Order: sequence, then C-alpha cells, then structure tokens
Amino acid sequence: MVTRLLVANRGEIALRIFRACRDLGIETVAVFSDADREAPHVAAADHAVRLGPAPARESYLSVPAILEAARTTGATLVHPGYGFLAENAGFAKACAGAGLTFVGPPASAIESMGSKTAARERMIAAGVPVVPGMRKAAAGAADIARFGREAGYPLLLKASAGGGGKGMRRVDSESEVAGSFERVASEARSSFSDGAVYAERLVERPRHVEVQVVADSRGGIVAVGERECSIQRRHQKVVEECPSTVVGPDLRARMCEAAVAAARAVDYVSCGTVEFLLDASGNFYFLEMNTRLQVEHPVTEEVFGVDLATEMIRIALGEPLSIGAVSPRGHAIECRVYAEDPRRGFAPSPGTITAVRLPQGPGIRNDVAVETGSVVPIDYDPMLGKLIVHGADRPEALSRLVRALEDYRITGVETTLPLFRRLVSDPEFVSAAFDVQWLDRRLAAGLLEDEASPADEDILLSAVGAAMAALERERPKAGAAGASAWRRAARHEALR
Amino acid sequence: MVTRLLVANRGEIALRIFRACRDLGIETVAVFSDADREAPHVAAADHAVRLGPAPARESYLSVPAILEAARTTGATLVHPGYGFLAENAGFAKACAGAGLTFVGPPASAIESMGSKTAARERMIAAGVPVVPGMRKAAAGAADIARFGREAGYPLLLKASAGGGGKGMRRVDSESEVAGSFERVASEARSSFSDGAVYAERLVERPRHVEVQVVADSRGGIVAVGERECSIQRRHQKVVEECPSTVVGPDLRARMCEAAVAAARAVDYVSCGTVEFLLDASGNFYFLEMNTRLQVEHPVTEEVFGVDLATEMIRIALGEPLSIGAVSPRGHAIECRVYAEDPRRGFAPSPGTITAVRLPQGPGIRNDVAVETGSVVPIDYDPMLGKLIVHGADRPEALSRLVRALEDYRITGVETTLPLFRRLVSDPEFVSAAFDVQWLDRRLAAGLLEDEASPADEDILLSAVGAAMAALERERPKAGAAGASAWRRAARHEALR
Amino acid sequence: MKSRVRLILTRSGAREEVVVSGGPTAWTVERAGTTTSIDAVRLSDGRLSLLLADGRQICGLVTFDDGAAVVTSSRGTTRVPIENPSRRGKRATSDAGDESGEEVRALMPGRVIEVGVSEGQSVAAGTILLVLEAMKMQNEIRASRGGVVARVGVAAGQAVDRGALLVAISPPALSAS
Amino acid sequence: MKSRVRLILTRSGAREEVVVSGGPTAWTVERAGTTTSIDAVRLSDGRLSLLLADGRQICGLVTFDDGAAVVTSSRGTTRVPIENPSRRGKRATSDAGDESGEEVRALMPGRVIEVGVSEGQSVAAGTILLVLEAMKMQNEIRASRGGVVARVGVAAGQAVDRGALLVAISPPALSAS
Repeated sequence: MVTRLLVANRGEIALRIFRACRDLGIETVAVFSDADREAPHVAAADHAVRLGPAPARESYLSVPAILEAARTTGATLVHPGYGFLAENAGFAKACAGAGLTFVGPPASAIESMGSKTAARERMIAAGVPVVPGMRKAAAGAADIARFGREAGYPLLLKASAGGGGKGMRRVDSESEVAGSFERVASEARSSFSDGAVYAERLVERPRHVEVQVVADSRGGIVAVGERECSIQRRHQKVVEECPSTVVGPDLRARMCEAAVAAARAVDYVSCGTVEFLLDASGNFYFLEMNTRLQVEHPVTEEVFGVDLATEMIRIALGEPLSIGAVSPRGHAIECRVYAEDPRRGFAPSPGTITAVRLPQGPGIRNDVAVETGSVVPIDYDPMLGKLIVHGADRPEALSRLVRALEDYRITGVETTLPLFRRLVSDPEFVSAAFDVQWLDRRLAAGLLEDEASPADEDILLSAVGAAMAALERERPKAGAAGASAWRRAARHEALR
Repeated sequence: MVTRLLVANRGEIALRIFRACRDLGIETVAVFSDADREAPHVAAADHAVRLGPAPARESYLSVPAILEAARTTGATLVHPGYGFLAENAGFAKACAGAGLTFVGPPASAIESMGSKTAARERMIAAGVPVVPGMRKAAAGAADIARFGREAGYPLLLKASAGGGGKGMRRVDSESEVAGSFERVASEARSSFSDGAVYAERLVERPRHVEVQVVADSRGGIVAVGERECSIQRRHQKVVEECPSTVVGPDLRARMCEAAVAAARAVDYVSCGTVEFLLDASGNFYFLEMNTRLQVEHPVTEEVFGVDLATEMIRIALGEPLSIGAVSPRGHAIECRVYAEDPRRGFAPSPGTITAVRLPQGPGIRNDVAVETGSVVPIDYDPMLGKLIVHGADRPEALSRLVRALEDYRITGVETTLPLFRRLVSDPEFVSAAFDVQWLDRRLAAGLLEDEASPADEDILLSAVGAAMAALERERPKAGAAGASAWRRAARHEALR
Repeated sequence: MKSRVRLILTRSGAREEVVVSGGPTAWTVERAGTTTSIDAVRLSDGRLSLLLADGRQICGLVTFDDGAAVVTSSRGTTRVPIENPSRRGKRATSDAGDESGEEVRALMPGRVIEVGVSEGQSVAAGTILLVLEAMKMQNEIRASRGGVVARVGVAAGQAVDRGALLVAISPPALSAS
Repeated sequence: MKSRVRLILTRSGAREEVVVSGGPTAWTVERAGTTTSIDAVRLSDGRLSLLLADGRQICGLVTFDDGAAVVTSSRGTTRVPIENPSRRGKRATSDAGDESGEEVRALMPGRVIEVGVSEGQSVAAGTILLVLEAMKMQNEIRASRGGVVARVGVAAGQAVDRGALLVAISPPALSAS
C-alpha cells in the first residue's frame, strides 16, 4: 500500500516536510485555503485539497476540513508542521480518533508541556533545573527576604494574578524587599483585585539556548546538541545558530542530560526541543518544551549531518532511532526571512513577489517557500523562508552569511534582509556577545536608522541610469538597455 | 593594501573562485570576452576588464591581455580555474614574470606532470604503481611473450607511434602473441611508418578513482580522500561521487599514500588530483595528475567539510595548510549540467536561457553560472553549472538527487538533465556497479531512446491546456490563466 | 466565459476523442465514456496545476508546437499530437504548405563554414546542404527530401541565429521554371 | 543614438550638477570638473553594470520613484533626488498638484476595520482617518496635513489592495464650497 502523508500547514514548513517525504518515497498531500491555490506548497504535492476560505480558522485551523482532506486522499499520516495546529493536543487526539497517524508526540506529552505551571512542577520532580522561585505566594515581606537569602539576588517580585509585564518589580538586595513588596502587592490589588505576590530569581541578560531531542516509541532517545537562539525581536527568534559559542563540552553534556530527563518525564516520542535560559555563570534553567519540529531545526541538521524531518516521520511509522552517537562539525547560522519592513517597525509587507534570486554556492541552504510571481497573502505569518549557512567554524559561517546576504534579492515586498545585513557588521553580533534582549536594545538604539547616505557609486548609477532611461524613452528600440532588451527579444523570437 | 585576485576564466569556476575570495575578504577581478559582457561572472566581480573578441584565443587564452588586465586593476593574484590556461606552465611563468602570484602549482610541477611519458618514469621512481608495461619497444614476439609471463594476461599491444585508439590490439593468452604482434607491427608500419610495438597490462573494465591532495609551500601535504569518477561519456566525466563505494579503509590508505608520493615527487604545492585506474581486484595504477582545482572538487568539500578553493588561495599567499586530519561524513554526488541535447547525440545547445529554477532544501548545493536571461555563447564549453547533493549515506544522497532533478528546470536551451533523470533509475547506477566504459555501453544500448509514451496525466494536461489556450485566445483577459495573469497584472499596477 | 472544445489526441499511434468544457478554472473532461472534473490554474512559472476530485494533482508545463502539445513535468517530456476538428480547414491548408517544400533552419546559433549548394540546383534527400559550426563541432546539414534549391539564405563565414533560414527547397514538381 | 542630459542630483542635502553624454553603452559623466568614462549595460535581471576605465565595476538596480533614483545594491538601498532641468516645467506643475491636497492610499493590502471620518468633515493633521488591519495588526491611518475630507473611498469591512485610495483631503482654502 502506498504511504501518503498530509501536511496540515503551508509555506516553507510544508515544503520541508514534502521534501522529507520524497526522500523517503512517501506520497504527499497538501491542503490549502482560497488564498493559496497557486502557492508553491500546493504545486509541490502529489495531492492537494482545498480546506476553505482564507482566514486560518476556516482553513488551516479547521480540524474537520483537514480530517476530511485526509479521508478524500487516503492519507494515513498527518504532520502539523509548526504553528497552526502543532502543539494542539486536541488535534493529535482527533487524528488518532480518525485512524490517522499523527507525526508528532503523544497528545499527553503535548498537554503536559502545554501547561506552564504543571510542566514546571514535573521538571522539578524530574530534577531538571528551573528558575528558583517560591512555590506559593508570600505571606509577607519576611517570606520574600527568606527566599532571597536562599536563592540569591537579584529577585523578581511578581503578582500571582499578573501577566504581560504588569505587576513585576526587580529587587537587588534585602534592603529593598519591604518597600518593593508593598508596592507590588498594592499594584496587584488595584490591577488584579488580588494582592498575592511571590518572588523568583531574576536571570539577568540570559541567553536562550535550547537542546534538540529525538525519541522513538521504543524508549530510545538522543539529544542532538544545542542551538543558540538569543537573537530575538520582542521574544520572537530572528537568527539561530548551532552550536552556541558559550556552551563548552561539560555544559553541553549537562544541558543534554537535563533535556533528555525533561523529555523522559513526559514520555516524549518524536522530535522536540527543550528550551533553557542560560546565565553568564553557566547556570541554566528550564523555560519550556516545544513539542514539535522547530523553525530552526536546519542548523542542527547542517552541523550534525542528520535529517530531523525524515527521522520524525520514520519514528511516527514505528521505526527505531536512526540517529546514533553523532558529532557536530562546523557551525551553522539561520536567518528567518520575513515579509516585514524593518524600516517601518517591522510592519507586514504582503503583496506579489516580483523577483526572487536566492544565494547559492558552498555552505548555503535555502528553505524558501516563494518564487517569482508568488503572492504573500495578508492572512498568515509573513515568513518567506529561511537562509541557512554552514562553515567549518563560526567565522567561516559568518563570511558565507555576508556573501549570501549580498547575493540575496527579493523584490515586490519588503523583507527583513536589510536587518541581517546590518547585523553581520555589528561587532557584538560578530563576537556573539549577546543575550535575549540584545537585539531589542540595538533596535531601540537605532541599529537600522543611520541610513547610508548615497556613495559615489550610487551617484554614478543614478546619473547613468537616468540618462539610459531618457535614451530608451526617446528611442525605445535603440537605447543602451533598449538595444540589449531588443537583442534579447530578437533571440526569443528566433526560438519560436 | 587591498588584496585583489583575477580569475582568468569564466562560467561557474569563476563564480566559485569569486565566492572563495569574498569569504576571505579578497577583492575580485573578472575578465571577459565580447560574448560575456553581460555574463554572471562579470556582474559578480568588483572589477571587470574586457580581454577581446569572443574566440578564446583572442580572449581567455590571450596571456598578454590577461596580464594587462591584472596591471590595470592592480590585481596581485591570478587564478586560472580549470580549462583555458590552467595546466599551462608558460602562463604560470608569465604571471611570475609579471610579478603576479599564480594561484596554483609551481610551473615545474605542471611541466613534470604535463609530459605523460616523463610523468610515468617519475612515478615509477617514486614507487607509485603504474600500469605494468614494457619500457621499450619489443625486438620480436618473444619479448612480448616474456613480458606476458611476468605481468599476466590480458595484454594490450600498442604501436609506439600510435594514438587515438589506432594500432592497438588485445591479447588474451600466449598463443595469440605471435599473430597479434605481426598484425600490429604491420599496421603500425603502414599507418605510422614506424613498426615499433610494445605491450602493457590491459586493465579490464577499470574504475576511475582519484585522490585529492593539498600541499602547502612549507612541506605540509594532506590527501583528502578519493572521488569516484567512472561515469564518463567518451572519456569526459559526467557524474562524480565521494567516497567511492568500492574503496575500503585499507585501499583508501594505500591510494592516499601513493597520491602523496606522486605529489611529493614533483614538489607539488596547491590543490591537485592524482588519478588512478582501479581494477576489480583492488589494484590501482597511476593515470595522470591534474595540476589544478578540478570541476568535481565540491563532492570532496561536502563530505570532508573543507573549502578547497579558499585553501588554494591561502596556500598561494604562503599560509600553511589549514586542513588537518579531516574525516569524511556521508556521501556526495555531483552532476555536470551541460547545454547539450542528450537526445541528439549530446549536440551543443547554445542560446538564451528563458528560465532557471534551481532545486533547494536540505543536502543541495548549486554551483551554477546561468540565470534567467543568460546567454550560453557558442564559443565555449557548454557547461552551465553543477548540481551537488549530499546525504548521510549514498542512498540518502541518491534520494536527494532524484528530488533535486525533479525540481530542476532550465528552459530555452536543451540540457543534460534528462540523462541524469534516467541514470538515477538505472539499477546498476543505483548499486554503483559501473566502470569507465559503463555509460558509453548504456548509451549505445539505448538508455535515452525508450521515450516515455504519454501517460494519462499528459493527456489531461494536453487537453485542459488546449482548452485553456483556446479560451485565452478568445477572451484574452477573462480566461482561466488569463484571469490569473490579469489579477497579477492588477496587483503589479497597484504596487506602482 | 464558458467554453467547449472537442479535440483528437494521439497517443502511441491511437487516436482518442476528448471533449473539454467549462472554464475558467472548473473544467470537465469527457473521454472514452468517463467524465473527470478538474480544477485548473496556471502557476506563476507557467505550469498548469490540475486538481482532480480525489485530490490528485497533475502539474506540468504545456506548450504547443507544430500540431502537438509538449508536456514537461517531473515525469519527463512527452509529445501529444492534438487536433482541433473545428479548425480542420486551417490545418489542412498548413499541411499542404508543409508538403510544398522544405525550409531548412538553424537548430542552434553558429557559424556557416561552407555552403555546398547554390540556388536552382537539384538535390536528393540526404544531400549535404551546408556545414554549420557551433561550439567547435561541425554539423553537416542535409536535405530531408529531394527538390530544387529555391533559396540559399546564408553565406560561408556568416554567423546565424537559431531559427535562421539556411536553405529553402522547392519540391521537384514546382521547380520546372 | 547619442544623448546628452544635464541632471541635478542631491546628496545629503547638497545639490550637484552632472552631465551625462554618450550611449547606448559608452557614456561620459562630467561632475565637479572630473570626467569619467563608463561602459554601461543592463543585465538580464534589470541591474545596471557600469565599468570604469580602471576596471572597477559598479552594479546595482536603479528605479525611479517620485523624482528620485532609488539605487539598490549589495551596499544597501539609497535614494538620490534627481532633477532634469529641461523638464522643470512639468515638475513644477506636478509639485503644485501635490500641494493642492492629500490622497491617502493603502501602503499594504488589508481590511478596513473602521472609518473615522466622513466626506465634508474638517480634519487636523494627525486626525485618525481610519483603521486598517493587515496580518492581524491594526494600523491607524492619520492625516498628514489639515483640510477637508473630499472623498472617502472605502467602507468598514472592505478589503483593499495596496495603493487603493482610502481618503482624499482638500486643503482648507479650496474647501469652502
């Protein structure tokens, strides 16, 4: 019987999973909304089924439509990608209920990791380090001071009912405890009608370092090194690397061990990622576990020479791990290319891609879901794809990244490429001296604002360009570029 | 002072060297003929200088024009690429004479390996195995029989003055010696006015396996594994792999040792390749040494995680080897994409490329020198570029190759892509059961002739395509694709 | 915006009638008693994407060349001779035109090395008309049928583009004058 | 086929006169007393490639937008305001047109969530005209100068394309009637 896999997603992750299927000899099924009939992920599949109108809730989030598409096409495997229905335990259960194999972790593991508080308790039980914090609200300032003596300063006071940055206050020493406690408690009472306050250790300028784990359904599990994902804009990852420059062999071993313990604690099966905060002293703390294949998985693939997407499918089919004791080689960096305008506050820039020119040559991988003529709809996440570079070490990877960014061209929509071009010439980025707030600080300090003033080269291009345009207007078939265009047109004619 | 490197070449190898320069922070200088003013290698360089008219002897082979271009642009390094002036000792000397650093081996090493007979003598002296042969012409049949008893059968009798396949005869046993000797001697007398005949061991159905060596100017030398290059059409390599499936660790060690001895024997410096014939019993024989960077170098780069092009430049600048004890990982395959029509005897297919769509995703590298709109001139070798795939093992590399070939599109000229699409489904190719004559036998047996008859899919596409075309003719702005095109045009308008 | 076309397609020598109706995106294809519903769009790279009712997708580039559809897809390139019976009149005329002589055109750009015939000369099928060099290879261009050289469009040494008229040959019947 | 244009380019606020003559590929650029010879071609991807006498290449895409050349190259994107004095008359007219009012257009496709003004209403600079949603983000569109709403081109709930006219504002002086 033919094995057929449906990807309940769109864009580059759908293409990535389809490529994995083709490498495994599995037939592919795309689903699409009315905005995507002509999208590359649809054209790339052996089967394709319309889900519904453009809004995600009527298409890519519609569980009944997706299950029906699987039934129509005879798909037996369903891959959620990332976003949309990934990490939705209900969807995993619905697939199982319809007799389909969900390519991902058990619904129970998704659920366990989905609740942040329950996950924290489980991690503590499994011996995975978490940010030290009081397990219940403080009865008074004395409770806070006692915790501070145990855990060390600085602390972060938090309103139990708070959220979104409200009702939080930094405390640097015991002398500040009493005043700060009163202030947070009073703010909590007025804002949330609940004066409960607790404290946790404040991790200063942490890095985001995560560990890739892969577990099969027979008890096999392996950690495939770490990824450095500290380059974030408003908590969204923008650039990821493998390995992290600040993780040495000993720390790596301890982080991998903790990640495996975290995955084991929820009986994890499939590819997953355990995210940690890492402080300057090399202490790391469990942040959360992403129970899916992540956007940034390619940097691990390049450095470890593995294929996480095919491995994930093989595991769903009941096969044992094929990834054994792999070792890293070189350094990889990924840039997420979004249709956003970095010069206008990263406003989305949907529209039609008038031309795409991808970089190529040694050390460059493109996982990109747009082509010349593609439409970037207004309805979804505006990620166009990912640029992944790989080199023998970080300096070589960076050189290749600079080269790739110079060669990369997308016209028709604004993209985040200009941001990356600035980043690669930033000394702190080049020396990897960053933390999770670094990019936001850099942007606030005007990273993108000192617009280059035109160089002599630009003056010459403008002047000759204007003269050529004038000549072409006057003599459409005899001007400089006109001659060229005409010559080309003539050649085209000759080909008919 | 700025370091500036001139590439005395065009096409994909010029782009490859320019990428290496950019990764090293070296400025680039392109040279071009009148056929190449708009070629991608010119647009990719910091400087570009016209050499002369299209014919190679007036441009890419014109040493004075190239030296003048270096002088004009202040280039201090000259890279010959492959073909044209690579392996031309006179050019290497002319560069030195003009005060330029030639990025390649010493002229003396080029000369030593350039003479096949002198190279053979040197290899024998250095203990590098060569095909056993008589060192002078036979005085009579008895000499041949004596050699046959030493070296073993089959033998190949050759007219000393012969060449191009003429004046050669296979001898399978001693009983055939006398008759064959007379026949070859008489043919030699009539064809070449010289009856001298000698014998050598006939290597049956050999593979072409070559070893990459890299040597610096300080005595450092390393062999970076082997490449399997047996897939050849009329002695031209078509597909190359790394590693060879028939070379185990012991054989590899012996071949690498022999390659290092060969390079040392001519005081080799730079990247170079020692080519061997390998028989079914694991005996290998020196064939020749290519004193340049080869077309197929990327498969070694992918498997060993090294950059041979940057290493070659570093060595020319006097730096020591940066490649140490590297170890292979996975398997890589390269296909040479030519503008040739495999269905018409591989006739060259110059013209304008109307569209290029390169494959992408995991395990795929494109070293390609054409873009949409590029012209493939009639004046030069019609190689468009190379597709290189890499996987954890040969089966994974092959799967990725199949996928890449499905995704690859070049229109406007005919290409060798259809040949590769047939090859990857050939059981002997898939099991690597081939030798240097294998592809020629396969082509003679009609590998490309059993043209697929249209499938139901093709019938449906033809019928709907015809109906859509009819509708579009009638209502240019309201037909199926017309609507689509119109919608896109409208979007373009809106962007202005 | 609806359309209905009757076509005769030839596959492996067998002729098959197909009726295609609908449009611009929803089509019905009737062949040999079966009816297939198809959603068809042209993608930005020019390929057609057909979706069948069971979700199966057929994707490929369709171009038309000399009375045939040329279909290029991941399965390779195939040629499907196609007739539009409602246009039979025109076809017939153009067929007659084909039979009236031969126009030998350059299949690739190159340089003319030698011209072996002159206007008015009678040639047999297989006669070498001229030698064209492209990419260092010399190609002998031969007549595919007999006749009289009506025109020589190039001279030795001349560079020619793909598609350029090299030699026109009239059939013997028309060459009396 | 030869041409000669006098242009005024503005860089960092300073105006510079440039005379470009020649064509179609060989150009001479005169600026501030220096003369540069340039070989220029347009590449198949639309970029210009300029070669100077010392072999230096300058490569980039040049487009023209609202009286400026926009140059995109590996150095980034810069904007060079450019005037063609021989066309000054036309420019002046169009400048006057600019001053006669404001047309607020959609900078990206989206949906109109809310329209805050109606035709005939007086608005101050900064007044929220409407709210446009694109990719889940709500963007407040404000008037950049005061005036009277001459036209509201959209309604709440409506999807708009990039470039669509949202609101037209007449200057106060013209809004009496």
